[in-house]
Amino acid sequence: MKKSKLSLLLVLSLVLSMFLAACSGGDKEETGKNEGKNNAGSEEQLADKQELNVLESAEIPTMDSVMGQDTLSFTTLNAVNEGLYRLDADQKVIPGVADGMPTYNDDKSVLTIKLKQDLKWSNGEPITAKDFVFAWQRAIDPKVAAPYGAYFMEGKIKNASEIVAGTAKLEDLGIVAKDDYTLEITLVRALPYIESYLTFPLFYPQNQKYFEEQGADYAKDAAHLLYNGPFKMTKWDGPTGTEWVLEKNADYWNAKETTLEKINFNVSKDPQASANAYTAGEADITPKLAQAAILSQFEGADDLLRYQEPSIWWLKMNEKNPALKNVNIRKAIALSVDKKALVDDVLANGSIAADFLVPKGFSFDTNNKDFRDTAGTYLSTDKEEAKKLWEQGLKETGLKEVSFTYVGQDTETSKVTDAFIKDQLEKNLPGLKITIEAVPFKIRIAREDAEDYDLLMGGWGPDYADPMTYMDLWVTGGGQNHMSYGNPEFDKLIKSANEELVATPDDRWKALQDAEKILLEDDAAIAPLYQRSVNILINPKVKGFAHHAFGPDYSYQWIKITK
Amino acid sequence: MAQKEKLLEIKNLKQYFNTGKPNEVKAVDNVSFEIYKGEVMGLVGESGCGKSTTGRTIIRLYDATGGEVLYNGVNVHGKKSKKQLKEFNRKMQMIFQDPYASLNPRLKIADVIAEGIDIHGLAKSKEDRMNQVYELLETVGLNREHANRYPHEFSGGQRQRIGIARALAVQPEFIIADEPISALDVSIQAQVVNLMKQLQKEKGLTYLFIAHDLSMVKYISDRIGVMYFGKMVELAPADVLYKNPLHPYTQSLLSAIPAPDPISERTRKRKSYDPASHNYGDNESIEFREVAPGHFVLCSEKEFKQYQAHYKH
Amino acid sequence: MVKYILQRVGYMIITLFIVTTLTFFLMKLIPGSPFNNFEKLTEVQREILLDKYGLNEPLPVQYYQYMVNMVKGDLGISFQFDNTPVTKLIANRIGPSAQLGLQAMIVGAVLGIFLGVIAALKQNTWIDYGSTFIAVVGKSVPSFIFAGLLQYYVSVKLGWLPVMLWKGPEYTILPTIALAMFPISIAARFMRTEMIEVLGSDYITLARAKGASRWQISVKHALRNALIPVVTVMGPLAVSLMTGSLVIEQIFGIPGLGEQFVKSINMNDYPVIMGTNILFAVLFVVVILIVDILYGIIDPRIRISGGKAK
Amino acid sequence: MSNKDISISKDMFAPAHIDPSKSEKIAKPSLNFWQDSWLRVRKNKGAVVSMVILGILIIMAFVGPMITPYTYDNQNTKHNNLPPRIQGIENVHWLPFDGTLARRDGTVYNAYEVRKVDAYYWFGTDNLGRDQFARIWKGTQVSLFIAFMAALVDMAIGVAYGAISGYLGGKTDSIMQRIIEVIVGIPNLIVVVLMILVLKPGIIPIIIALTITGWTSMARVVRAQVLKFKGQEFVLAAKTLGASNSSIIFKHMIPNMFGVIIINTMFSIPNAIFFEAFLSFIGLGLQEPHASLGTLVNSGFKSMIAFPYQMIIPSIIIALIMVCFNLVADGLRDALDPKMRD
Amino acid sequence: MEKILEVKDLRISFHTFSGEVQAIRGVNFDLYYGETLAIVGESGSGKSVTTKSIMRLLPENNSEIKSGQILFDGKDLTKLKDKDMQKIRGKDISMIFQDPMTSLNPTMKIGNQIMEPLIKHQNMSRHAAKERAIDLLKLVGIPKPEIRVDQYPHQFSGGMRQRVVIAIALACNPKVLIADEPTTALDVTIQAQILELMKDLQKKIDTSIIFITHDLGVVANVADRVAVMYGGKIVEIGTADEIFYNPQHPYTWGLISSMPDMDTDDEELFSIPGTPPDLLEPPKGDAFAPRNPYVMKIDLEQEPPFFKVSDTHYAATWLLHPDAPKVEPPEAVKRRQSQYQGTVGVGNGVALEKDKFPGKKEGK
Repeated sequence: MKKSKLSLLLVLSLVLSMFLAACSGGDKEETGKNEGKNNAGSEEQLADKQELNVLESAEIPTMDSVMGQDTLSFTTLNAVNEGLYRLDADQKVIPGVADGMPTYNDDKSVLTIKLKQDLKWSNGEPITAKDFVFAWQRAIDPKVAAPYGAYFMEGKIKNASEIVAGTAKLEDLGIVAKDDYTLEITLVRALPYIESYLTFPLFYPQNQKYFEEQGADYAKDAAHLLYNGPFKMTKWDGPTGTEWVLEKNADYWNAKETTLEKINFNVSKDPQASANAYTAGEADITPKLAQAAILSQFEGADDLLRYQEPSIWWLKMNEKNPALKNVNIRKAIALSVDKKALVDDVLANGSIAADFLVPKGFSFDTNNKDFRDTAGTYLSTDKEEAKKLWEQGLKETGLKEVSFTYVGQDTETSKVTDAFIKDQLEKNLPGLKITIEAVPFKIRIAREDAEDYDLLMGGWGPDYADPMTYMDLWVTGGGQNHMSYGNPEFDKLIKSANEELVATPDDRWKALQDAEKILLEDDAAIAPLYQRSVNILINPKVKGFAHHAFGPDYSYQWIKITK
Repeated sequence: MAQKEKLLEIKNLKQYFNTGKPNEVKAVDNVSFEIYKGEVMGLVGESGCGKSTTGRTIIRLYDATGGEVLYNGVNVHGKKSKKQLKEFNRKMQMIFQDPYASLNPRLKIADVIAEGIDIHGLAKSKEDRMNQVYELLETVGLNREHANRYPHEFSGGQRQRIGIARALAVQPEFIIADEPISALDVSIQAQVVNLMKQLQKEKGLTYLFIAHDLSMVKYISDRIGVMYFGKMVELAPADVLYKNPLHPYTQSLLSAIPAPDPISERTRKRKSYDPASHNYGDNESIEFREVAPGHFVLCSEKEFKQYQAHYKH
Repeated sequence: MVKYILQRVGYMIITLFIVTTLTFFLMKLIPGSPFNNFEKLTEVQREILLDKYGLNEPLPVQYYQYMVNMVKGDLGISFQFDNTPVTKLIANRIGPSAQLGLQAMIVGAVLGIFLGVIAALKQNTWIDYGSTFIAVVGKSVPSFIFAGLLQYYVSVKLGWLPVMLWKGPEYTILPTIALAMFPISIAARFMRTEMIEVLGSDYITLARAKGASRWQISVKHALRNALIPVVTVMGPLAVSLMTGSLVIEQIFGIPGLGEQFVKSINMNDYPVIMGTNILFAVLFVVVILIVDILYGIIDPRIRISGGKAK
Repeated sequence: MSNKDISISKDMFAPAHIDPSKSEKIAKPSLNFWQDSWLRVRKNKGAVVSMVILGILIIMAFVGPMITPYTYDNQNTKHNNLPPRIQGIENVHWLPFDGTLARRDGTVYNAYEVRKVDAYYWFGTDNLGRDQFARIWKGTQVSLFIAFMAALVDMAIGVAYGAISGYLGGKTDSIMQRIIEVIVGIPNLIVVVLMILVLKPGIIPIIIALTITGWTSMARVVRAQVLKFKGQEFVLAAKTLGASNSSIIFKHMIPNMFGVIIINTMFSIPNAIFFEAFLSFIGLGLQEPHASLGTLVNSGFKSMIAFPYQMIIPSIIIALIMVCFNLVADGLRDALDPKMRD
Repeated sequence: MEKILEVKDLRISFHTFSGEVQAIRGVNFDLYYGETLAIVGESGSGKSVTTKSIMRLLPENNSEIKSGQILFDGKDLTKLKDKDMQKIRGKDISMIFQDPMTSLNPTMKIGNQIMEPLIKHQNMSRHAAKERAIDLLKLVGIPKPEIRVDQYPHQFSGGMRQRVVIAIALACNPKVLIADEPTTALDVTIQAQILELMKDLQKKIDTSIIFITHDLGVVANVADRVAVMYGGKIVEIGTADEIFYNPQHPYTWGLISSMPDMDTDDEELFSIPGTPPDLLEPPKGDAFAPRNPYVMKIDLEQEPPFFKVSDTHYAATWLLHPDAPKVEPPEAVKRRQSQYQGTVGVGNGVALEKDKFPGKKEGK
């Protein structure tokens, strides 16, 4: 029949039109973007409108600084509130509410901090030492169940563990308001990284009176919050809100340094859509983009801001599995993945191959030298060696063929990485069979907790600026170990770094570097893969954008928009 | 009428649909009659009067709401074993109205006809089965080439003959013909009716012939029952019913049939029937009464007397 | 009719009950904890958290509690969004989803019916093929591809409309079009078939015999009768648009329910999953009921006899 | 007025002998249902062409992965994200097989030359350097398998359920219908998502998830048909002959429903493919390195602008499958629909 | 008497899956003012197609008028534009269909359906049209028309619906009314009522009727003249009395004698053997030949022309050729013929009818 012939023709034209659409893919892009580099010279003229449009990839789960547990909450809190200290653009600790750096007692276990006077909350109440005491006590109060409370305070702040265990009262927590403007903080023992530690939003102040007035409504939306930071939140509907607005806080003690008047945030979960919105000029800053395909379009452009963040991705090997109990097999696995191809070809987003555990550009010794510069590299890709070790390991375990369950995450990046690793392992280690199970994040965590995996793709970002945030994960029976790894020698080094060596930073440094060597070179407990890069698109006219290694991702307060 | 052997006795048969619901339908309401061996009993009435339902209830396509059907003195509707049921299925068969719907379009004619043979195991071998099929086809005026064809290749009249062959395959004694000709063209109707008549003679069959076409019913039937709204209103030998209809509904029905005769049509007077015209009192018992031998009418005692008084012999 | 509606409402309640029960227990099968950073909590904190949300109770007790609260209109508190009641979460998010779904439905129904009608009237002409083409394309290409192409070409390349977000009428245009492709194709296909069937019916021939013009025939006689079966498909379709728009919501950055729902699933946020699920189920049965009633309004045979609508 | 032809010889008026049986003869060749249907389908060129295309696609789904030198899961990251290039027509620039890509600023370059790759990937490569040609046909194979399995399971459950419900009628029917109403009342997206989460993603769970609510439409259709046939005279005839219930259902009813069953199945196959694509989008699709059309389209979508071919080719295959199944189903409906007969 | 409608050499084909079906193969007839012409034939004989083609209601996509003219009021209906045809439909020529259950729009009130042609053709206001609709309902014998006018078709019984259809058909006092098996779907008692109604109304509004049926009883009841169709052609045409009492075509013989006579008891009915021809491949010669017991060689070779029997009576059978052997018609026909002789002798109805329809029949 005639009709059908035509519908076939239509089908063909559909096909054709799709091809045409494909071919006309990259039309001419508007040029003339500002040539200047980010963060470069401040001589340029400021734009009349100091307003910024930012896309975020998620909603803000909470604005209660005590309950915060994700970087977006931290970033936003960091913009609208201020703790004792904050990080500047160079990751240096600078005073916030504190009036200068703390003074220590002899063994550095007690800190005394003076607060700036005349600082006010956005409702006019003065900011006093009591506000800190109140917030800290809330953070450790088991009834509040602050996600980071115990994690951050236990074993560090005096009596924190006892309070959690119920053997001490809240008032016994090692923080005391000596007077309205003097805080005394007692630690369990000296912490070398305590100053940067205190920049964490968990330690921000909260006004007890206001908190109690608001009751259950506290921090439920922009109107039920107090601000003491460079910005005030003028629009936010609560955790479901996909749009929020920050405006300059004229009452901030350092308001003169804030140029930006207004920041509009919107949530965009689709990376391509975010890039599109950026291209169309609807956004000045995109969320972090990891997709090589999207980034490849901006490779070399001024818009692309790329930097390594101190987050390491690795393969965990569960030693419950008899094959993985064998160190040669573990080593073979660690050596057989072509990390260079992984970062250059697969991820292709500026990430770097990780032959180490403690990331680059993250922690520095007393001479301000990067941890990495003085430590070695371990487990660099060596396929020949891997094969040899593999065969040796098989011989030792008496196995011929091995199959592993590989738990990965269901994100796009994870899926690609997992497929690549599977291919690498199976190709380079004969007799190995990998089954990938890509699961949502929560389930990955659950399986990790239950040690229900053989290989698991995981990663870690730092909670504070010290190698320890990576090292103490692996102590025998440690809370994050979850792979039945244990080495008394390693445990001993960690323990000493935490205790007796605190006073001698250089020895402590050495101990940590030795521990890393044991973990990776001797035991190959985990197979580090890469250190991740952050890629965001940022309008070249936006100057003074600062990013941080831990806690909040960014600081917006130094941003200037040029013409 | 000579005393004949009763083949089938229908006693107070009731068939209600949607019992207990507001839309209850009394499709067959207390109907009683007998069918004698070797006769053709006609059943007429308007659509929806319950004549088809009566036929289908008799052959157990529906379970009767009440009453009984005695076949050779045995109640058909009593609980029975599978074997007895099969036996009964062999003796009683049915021919259907719609020649297009009554044959399974997916089966070859041979399989349509042989279905009964297969179910009842009447064939000794495959060859025997086919021979029986061929014989049946020839009986109904078709030929053996037709056995391998599908129903849609046949005309209405041919299909109806295949339907007859299917019924005959199990060698029944009694056939219910449910409006077997009403879907056929005039010229074909005669073919089918002639065939049925001829078969009756040859095989000594008994028919219950259900139709709304009174002229054809009269032609083929020995006795005719008239149904109206689920009730049998009149039952009489065919000639008697036509010459001497007693019930006003029968009269109205007969008066409505147009005859292929322009002259008589010019003078024909139609009688209309109004059920209210009976003017039955509350306590009058309306029963099926024998006004003259073999001539039953549904009437009250008063009407009964009137009918008897005016009966034309 | 009243009795019929009451009966339907009865079935609805049973359906909802079963849906709720089923999801409740299914969810408990999903591995993983519902709380963020659960692994970073101390034992004591975990216990407190679990107690707070009643997750330490035996399943039947939890189930009973949930059902009791649900009847009271309390759908619990979200795990992922600190202390936010599920009802509030849903209330905040349903607006854009409903608007988008409704717009897509209206556009889809109107355009689809229009396409179907003209295709039927101009059967086997290029108009017919054109509308069939749109219908087939709408059905064959996943909506996220439409969304992506529209976003890139219309907004980024041509700059005619905003790329994303949900801030005003102009922001709704592209998502509506992307989402409407499917209902357009379904409505067009059904409408065409039904129209052709109706146009072949005796009463249309009679209408022609009365001297009615083509226009009168198609509008006054055919449309209404052809619409009856189409209405039945459009009902469930409307719900699936509301629930199925999550893809579109994600691409266009629309703060809707579907997007939140997927996130809740990934976060094991049981109360939100349950709440959204119940909402969808309620929507579904209500829409079906409305369709049935609508059916009655369009079709006088059902309206008067108040009989079955199936 | 009357005789137009005067010169008719008298002997023409002699009685002619006509074989009485001849009038009963059927001239047309005997055709069974399938032959007849095939003749009807054959008239519908769209359906025939669709069948041919489907046939090619199905053959390619099995042969395709074998005719390229690459396997669907073999990675060569050095060759990743290469556009399609085919020997012979690589110099025909209006065809999208010349190995060129466009940059963001619109300049077109030959990716093979720039990256010094001396190979031909007919449909290009993906981000891991896997051959898209092999992956697409493998994916077609998987998608078709999922769709056919889902459709078959739907059919098996739906036909059995519908037939039982309709045939038994009464209370049983009404309870069984209520059950269907409940199942239909559960939004299927939710069921599918929950099922996949509980069962872990994979081919079988996807099939289970698809069928768990998918069979209801078939059950409804079959039930309606059974109800229709229950009153049909050929079924009544079988009953009067003493046929058993199972013989009535299987011999008389189901063969007559083949049309609707096939059509329904034909429509449910593309729906399953579509749904699988959707599952991939929300991250619940197949596990790497396995591919289905859904996962391919989805991952192609993620690189839509940079490497459009990664999305467009699998999209075209999906669209082709959907369109062809729809056209075949339409053609079959026209051919098998009893309304169109006689 | 004046002709109101002339059908000349009409040939219509349908294009189907299997090929071209020649449904109408050269039909000629006239319709006179005020008469009722019955067209009789079995299914597939082409009677419905003929009338639908007069109304131009055949499906456009697969039917084709191969040749011929339909002259109405001096216009050839086959050549009219659709717009012009709309002005004729429902006003000058209207139609009643076979199945009252499906020929009314189920979602439209009865009143509106009746009002439609009134508003369309007579430019009535809605109010006036409604008044007229109520009158029409009263005219066709529907009780309580004021209430019924606002009801929907499903609230009416089959007979009542057919009355409504008649009311619609008669709304504009058409010159020609085509009734396509209007009583076939009805019970005999209802049929009788409808037939009476139609005859009644014909007298009142003086319209010509083409009445299609396969029921000879109905024909006898309503027709002034009868055309017998077989295999897409008219095989015999004449006044009712001529056809019933003096049929000439063996097919008419078969038809008449295959109906049982209520007054006599024949042992066996006369039956026409075989099945109607397949119009996909119409047989050479006389389409009826394969079923004709009196078949001659010429029947298999050549189509018979019309032979004049009387001024009003023509039949297309070679048996009327002077060279043809004399054959004995079936018993039932002979009985009727003798009856007819008697009637003519008496000189009532039939003679009068002859005056009414002067013999100007056109054969071929």
